[in-house]
Amino acid sequence: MDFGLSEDQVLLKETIRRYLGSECPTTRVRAIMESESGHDAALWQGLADLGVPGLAIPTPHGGAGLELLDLALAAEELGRACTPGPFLGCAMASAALLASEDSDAKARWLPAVASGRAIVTVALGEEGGVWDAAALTTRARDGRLTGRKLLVPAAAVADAILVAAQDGDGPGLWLVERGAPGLEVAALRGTDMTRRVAAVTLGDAPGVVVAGGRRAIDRARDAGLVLLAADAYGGARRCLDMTVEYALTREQFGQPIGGFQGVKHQLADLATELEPALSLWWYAAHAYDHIPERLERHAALAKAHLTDLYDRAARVATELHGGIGFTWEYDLHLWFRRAVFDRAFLGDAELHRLRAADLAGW
Amino acid sequence: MDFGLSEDQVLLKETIRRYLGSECPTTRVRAIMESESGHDAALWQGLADLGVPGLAIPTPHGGAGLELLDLALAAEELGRACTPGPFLGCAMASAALLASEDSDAKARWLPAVASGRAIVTVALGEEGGVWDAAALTTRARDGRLTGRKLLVPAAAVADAILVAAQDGDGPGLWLVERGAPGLEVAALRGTDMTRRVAAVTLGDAPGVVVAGGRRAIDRARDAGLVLLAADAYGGARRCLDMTVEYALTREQFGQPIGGFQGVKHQLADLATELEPALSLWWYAAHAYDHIPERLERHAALAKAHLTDLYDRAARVATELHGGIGFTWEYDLHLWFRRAVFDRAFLGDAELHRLRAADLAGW
Amino acid sequence: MNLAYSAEYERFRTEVRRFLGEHWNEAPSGAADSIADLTGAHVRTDARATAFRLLAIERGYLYRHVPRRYGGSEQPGDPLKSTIIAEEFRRARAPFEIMGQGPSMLVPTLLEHGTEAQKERFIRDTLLGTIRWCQGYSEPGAGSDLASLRTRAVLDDGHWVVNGQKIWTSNAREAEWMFALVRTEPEKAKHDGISYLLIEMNTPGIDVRPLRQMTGDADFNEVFLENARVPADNIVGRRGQGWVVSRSTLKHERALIGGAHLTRRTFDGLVMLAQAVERGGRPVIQDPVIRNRLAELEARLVAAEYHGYRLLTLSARGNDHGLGGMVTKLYSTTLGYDIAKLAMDVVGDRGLLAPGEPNAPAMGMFGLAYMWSLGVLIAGGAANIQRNIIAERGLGLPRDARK
Amino acid sequence: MNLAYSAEYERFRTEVRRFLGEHWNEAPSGAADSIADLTGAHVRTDARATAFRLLAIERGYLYRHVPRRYGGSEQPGDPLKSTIIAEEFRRARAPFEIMGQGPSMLVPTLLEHGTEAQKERFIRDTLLGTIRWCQGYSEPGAGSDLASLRTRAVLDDGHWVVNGQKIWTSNAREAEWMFALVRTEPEKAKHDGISYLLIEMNTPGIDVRPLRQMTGDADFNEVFLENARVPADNIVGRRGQGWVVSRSTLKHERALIGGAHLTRRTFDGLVMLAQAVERGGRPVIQDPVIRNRLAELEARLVAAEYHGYRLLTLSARGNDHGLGGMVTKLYSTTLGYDIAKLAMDVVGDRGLLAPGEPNAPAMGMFGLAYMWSLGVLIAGGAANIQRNIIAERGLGLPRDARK
Repeated sequence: MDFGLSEDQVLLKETIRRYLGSECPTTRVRAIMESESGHDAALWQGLADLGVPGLAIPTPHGGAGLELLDLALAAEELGRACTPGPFLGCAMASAALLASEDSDAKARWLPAVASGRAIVTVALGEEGGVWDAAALTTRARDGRLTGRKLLVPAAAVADAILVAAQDGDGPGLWLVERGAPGLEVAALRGTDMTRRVAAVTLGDAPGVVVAGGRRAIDRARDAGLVLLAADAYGGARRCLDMTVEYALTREQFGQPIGGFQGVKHQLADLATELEPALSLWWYAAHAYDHIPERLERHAALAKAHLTDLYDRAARVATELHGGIGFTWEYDLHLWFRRAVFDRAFLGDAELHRLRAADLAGW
Repeated sequence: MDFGLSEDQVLLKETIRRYLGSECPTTRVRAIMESESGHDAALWQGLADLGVPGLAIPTPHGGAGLELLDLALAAEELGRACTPGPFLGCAMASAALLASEDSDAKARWLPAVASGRAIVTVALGEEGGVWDAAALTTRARDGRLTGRKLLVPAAAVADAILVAAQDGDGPGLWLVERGAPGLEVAALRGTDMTRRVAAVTLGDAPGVVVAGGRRAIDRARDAGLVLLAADAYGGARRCLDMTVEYALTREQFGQPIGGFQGVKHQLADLATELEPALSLWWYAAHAYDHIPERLERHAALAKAHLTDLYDRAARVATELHGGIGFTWEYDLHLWFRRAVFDRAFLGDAELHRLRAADLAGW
Repeated sequence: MNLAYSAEYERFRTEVRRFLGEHWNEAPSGAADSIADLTGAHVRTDARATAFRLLAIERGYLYRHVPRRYGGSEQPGDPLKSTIIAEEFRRARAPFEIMGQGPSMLVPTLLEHGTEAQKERFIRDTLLGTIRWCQGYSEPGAGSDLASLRTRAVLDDGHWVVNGQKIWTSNAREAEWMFALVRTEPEKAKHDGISYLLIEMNTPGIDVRPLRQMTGDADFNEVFLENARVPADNIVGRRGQGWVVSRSTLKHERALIGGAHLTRRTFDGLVMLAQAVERGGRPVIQDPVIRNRLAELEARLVAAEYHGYRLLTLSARGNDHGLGGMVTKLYSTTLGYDIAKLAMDVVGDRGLLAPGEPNAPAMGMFGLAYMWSLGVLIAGGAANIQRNIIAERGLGLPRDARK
Repeated sequence: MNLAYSAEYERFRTEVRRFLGEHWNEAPSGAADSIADLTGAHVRTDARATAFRLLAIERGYLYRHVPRRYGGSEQPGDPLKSTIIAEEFRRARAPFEIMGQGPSMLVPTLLEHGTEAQKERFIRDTLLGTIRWCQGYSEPGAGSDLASLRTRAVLDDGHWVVNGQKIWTSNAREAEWMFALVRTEPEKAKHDGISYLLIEMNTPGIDVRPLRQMTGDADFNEVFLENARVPADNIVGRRGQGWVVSRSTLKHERALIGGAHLTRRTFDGLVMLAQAVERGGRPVIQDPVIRNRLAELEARLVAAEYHGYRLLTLSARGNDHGLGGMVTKLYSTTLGYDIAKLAMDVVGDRGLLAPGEPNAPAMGMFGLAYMWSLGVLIAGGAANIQRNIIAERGLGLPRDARK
């Protein structure tokens, strides 16, 4: 019985945190997010050199052979540092590929993702708040895909997109390569400028099926839910830390504002909610590899709860910072914006709570 | 344009407050609530002598000929003082009788209620959280009633009960007199010991129809909703006042606890929610007599909102009082218990919010 | 209690309407007017609008609290008439009193503390919008705590030489003048030693830089003052009394109904949004969780609306607003935030799209509103300051302990 | 991360099970065990239970941190083994360590500060439940603020003469002894001058009166002390050091998993309640508003459960709990309150029926739980005190300003 991080995991977090601290301060975050593509290949390659995209990819496919928990610890650090890039798309795509039986696709794409040579993402959500495999309207027929996907992460820089669609047998995943005829990727402007999304339109675009059934789609979604929860925790924690630090230095009425009980209690309440919430997503991440029957429900609970908390943390932080927290120059809004993404992507808190209730058999 | 109380209304409130202050301190509240019947005829007669039960009964029927707002102002004061008695049942019954076309019933019962000579109540709710006229299972046939009513206020001391039931034509109200054969009134133990409820079982009991259709039932319900909102406001305000006073006198760590910002902000938040909420129930009460097309929705909104606030006020008050607020001897729990009644009776906040949404045409 | 206006007031309303019909006959633009559209005519200061305002002042409709000799219409205080005028001008989309900090904050200050020369020079032009003002109170690190102001003014050869920095100055790019609080007696503590100065914005040494806020736009400015020389008699009130002078400004209440009116529009927009957006194949408005939250918000909104009428009635009767007046800001900003937050939940996944993005419901304007609702929580006295005021002045609790 | 126990610990669990099977073969009572039922066997102190406890101590299962010479089993600290023992004893409903303030608070205090004579006289009997204790800390007007204690003890002819009043003393009617904080040096300020005394409850001058709490029952007492004479050597630790002595007590952590376990049972009961209660002709559990709230609570409950495992792991690794340990109480009491409140909403209109009323769902026990959940919020350091501790010790924010 050991519900804690291993030494290697602590080291992994420290390594990523140190790397991002020196290579991705908020000045660079801002430069990347204000760039056309929102993607910095050098930064991503640096993370790939640390092994980040391949953490949960088995060693035969060029990864570190670790678990989703390790990947989620990386997500926590990326969230903490507000790091831009295609992490989420690649992680979800890897999860999907690992659940596929297509050894050619695995051999071709997993090592490329792990090494940072290729960016692969997943196109799941559709118009009308649809994120469930059973409700997809994108159609596959004879290796051709037709439909429209909204909110595809990192699609504009992706070498391949795993498209969730339905054919006569039900849902499955088809791989569409960059530049395929009939594939249109239209960048969308998002509130969170660190993780770009695009609308992907498929007009009879050629795709290769890589997984039949909904399992690969579900694995990608559940990995995504856990990683969003971890990102949210990292971001919320950072909001708390920034605000504590600000409250210790900023003076008002002749004393640090952190000495006012009103401020102290708001921060104490936030810390009280955040501290145990760590174990909620740790558990969901652990379940991904070890307790599959609990995964879906706990991933849903973790995503809903942590992204709600992130929103709250960003609000409390902004409010307690006062005017400066509302400026563009001050970094706080980077996390505020990121919280908006975490809350919305893959469906909001209510959607996942109602799913969790269904899955509990209530 | 005048959205405020008249001088008469202010005087009415003051008169009732003074009367209750001298005649119904919490020592008497406790004596009454610990008595078998929970009813003190002398106190009720005193209130009747002030005109309370007849405030909204027209003068030809022996009342003061005022409006529901005036009755609600009395309810606010009764709520503030946590006064025991059959006020709510009588008020709802009067509202129902006034909506009836039965001039005999009006002539017989309204003057009696107004003068305090008779107690009449309404039996509406049934098992399964049913409060809507259309869903009643109590049946009337040939002047005989069969069914079971839960949570009938003041039923054990009532001279007559207006029973909401359905016959072949739909819902209506039947008057059943005390001691009628087939009428069983079983007192229930309630959390709020100031307003007793009973289960009323009707086994082929004789009843006289006093109103056909659902209008009289709805008027009684809407009056009840507004009066509960007013009671809740009076009680919540009292919780706030008691806690402010306590915070000014109780010292901890060498200063009055009201000097701690944590306490100050909790009380300020409560005051901030309560102060505008006054206008919400004033408006609903005003609508009862002047803007009938807005009544149902705003009565539902007011009941839901004010009883939620009352619950919150009772919680904050109890928490800030610390140990003493948790004792039986200290009076605070009287309001805590009354808040439980206000929240539950006639259906809870969610039920009325969803009704309000329907009524808004959303 | 009577929500109708009496015959006297209804006659007054008819008179206002007739006046508007005769003198402002622009056709309303019709459906779907935005907030900007709504307020548009209010801020028009072209010749036609000015001519209209002069007429309306002559008739006693605008600037009723300002004496005629300074350009107002000098009417006895009557909150109901003021409300009727505001309602009818809004309905007709006619130029109303100029919004902004000149008429609302500077003019009352000058009326109370200004010299005769200052009154004559500034008030009339401010009321007509020919002089525009910005407010120079906030400084970096001194938001709610004006006692810690650092901008200094030193008297030198008949001029105040001003050095320092102001922040959150809206309209600084358009304004001709700024009214500002500066420290003139640095040896005095806190609130003492602050003076209230009128500073022309084209004074050499003044540099206005747009300040981007978190939404990405720059609706505010920073104003840098470096040896800006301001004539000595541009001080309002006595030297060192600027704190008192500026506080007197705040006593002049703004319209009591206007705030809830805008919140109502936002809320109605939210309901329409919930009717338009689909999730899982059906309109979000059919989701009981959303319906429940909408009804909870509407109860608070109705409370805010009639709370405004209650305060208006208190004013009309000459009574103080008491605790009721103190809670209004905190109540409405919290409500505004919660409405914006529910809107984010209504749009669901597409809430992550930025304002202006065509694929976002309502063009993503609710995301913008969400960020602004936070800004509003912060501005105008942060929530915790409001809570302290309510606790201390409203509930009579002790002042904070100080170290 | 590994939620399974290692082979070594699984062997240990098997060993514990075998022991229980051999020595405590009472059949579990089966379904629907109440909380009282759950803890029932734990508090049994009859001869059979005592014999069993002695055996269990001999085997090293109970009171592992207490030396053998005082009646404990003196085992090396091992939070995992402790957890396994607690789990298995609970499963078998076997007599466990005596609950209550004697073993949990007094024994650790004596071990740290007691004289040899005190240890020998009290510890063994306390562990076996033959001496029962109550705690005399709280006084009227001095809940969280022990510095303002007023009960006084004056040394007179080899005895402390104690005068004063204690409140919220649970078990005072049953206990043979009380450990109490009293002021022995009235001239010293605040925390100084308090001493820790052991007082026999049958001492003349002690009067125990039941204290009814808001639920209507009397689960607590007031204890009045009037010239109660306590032998001088019944002091624990040095005179005037009672504050330090009593604080050392609080360092001994209680089981980390137990709290969430009880909350889980309550929550599962709430789900069953929502399945059983109907509103508008269908089970409340089908209402999306309720489902949404249930799922929100369950996320917090799962967080609390695994937070317990995280802290247990920290203990097992010999690490400090840090901030994580400080928030546990506030988190779980708030969660408990919210669960109780949702239960009230689930029962809807019938929530107004009192506990024990047969017409109420679940006999109205959720109404009782609602009131208790408030009591728990208040007890054990009111929420605002907890927040201060978290802010100051956990987040490093400054201490409160004092007047």
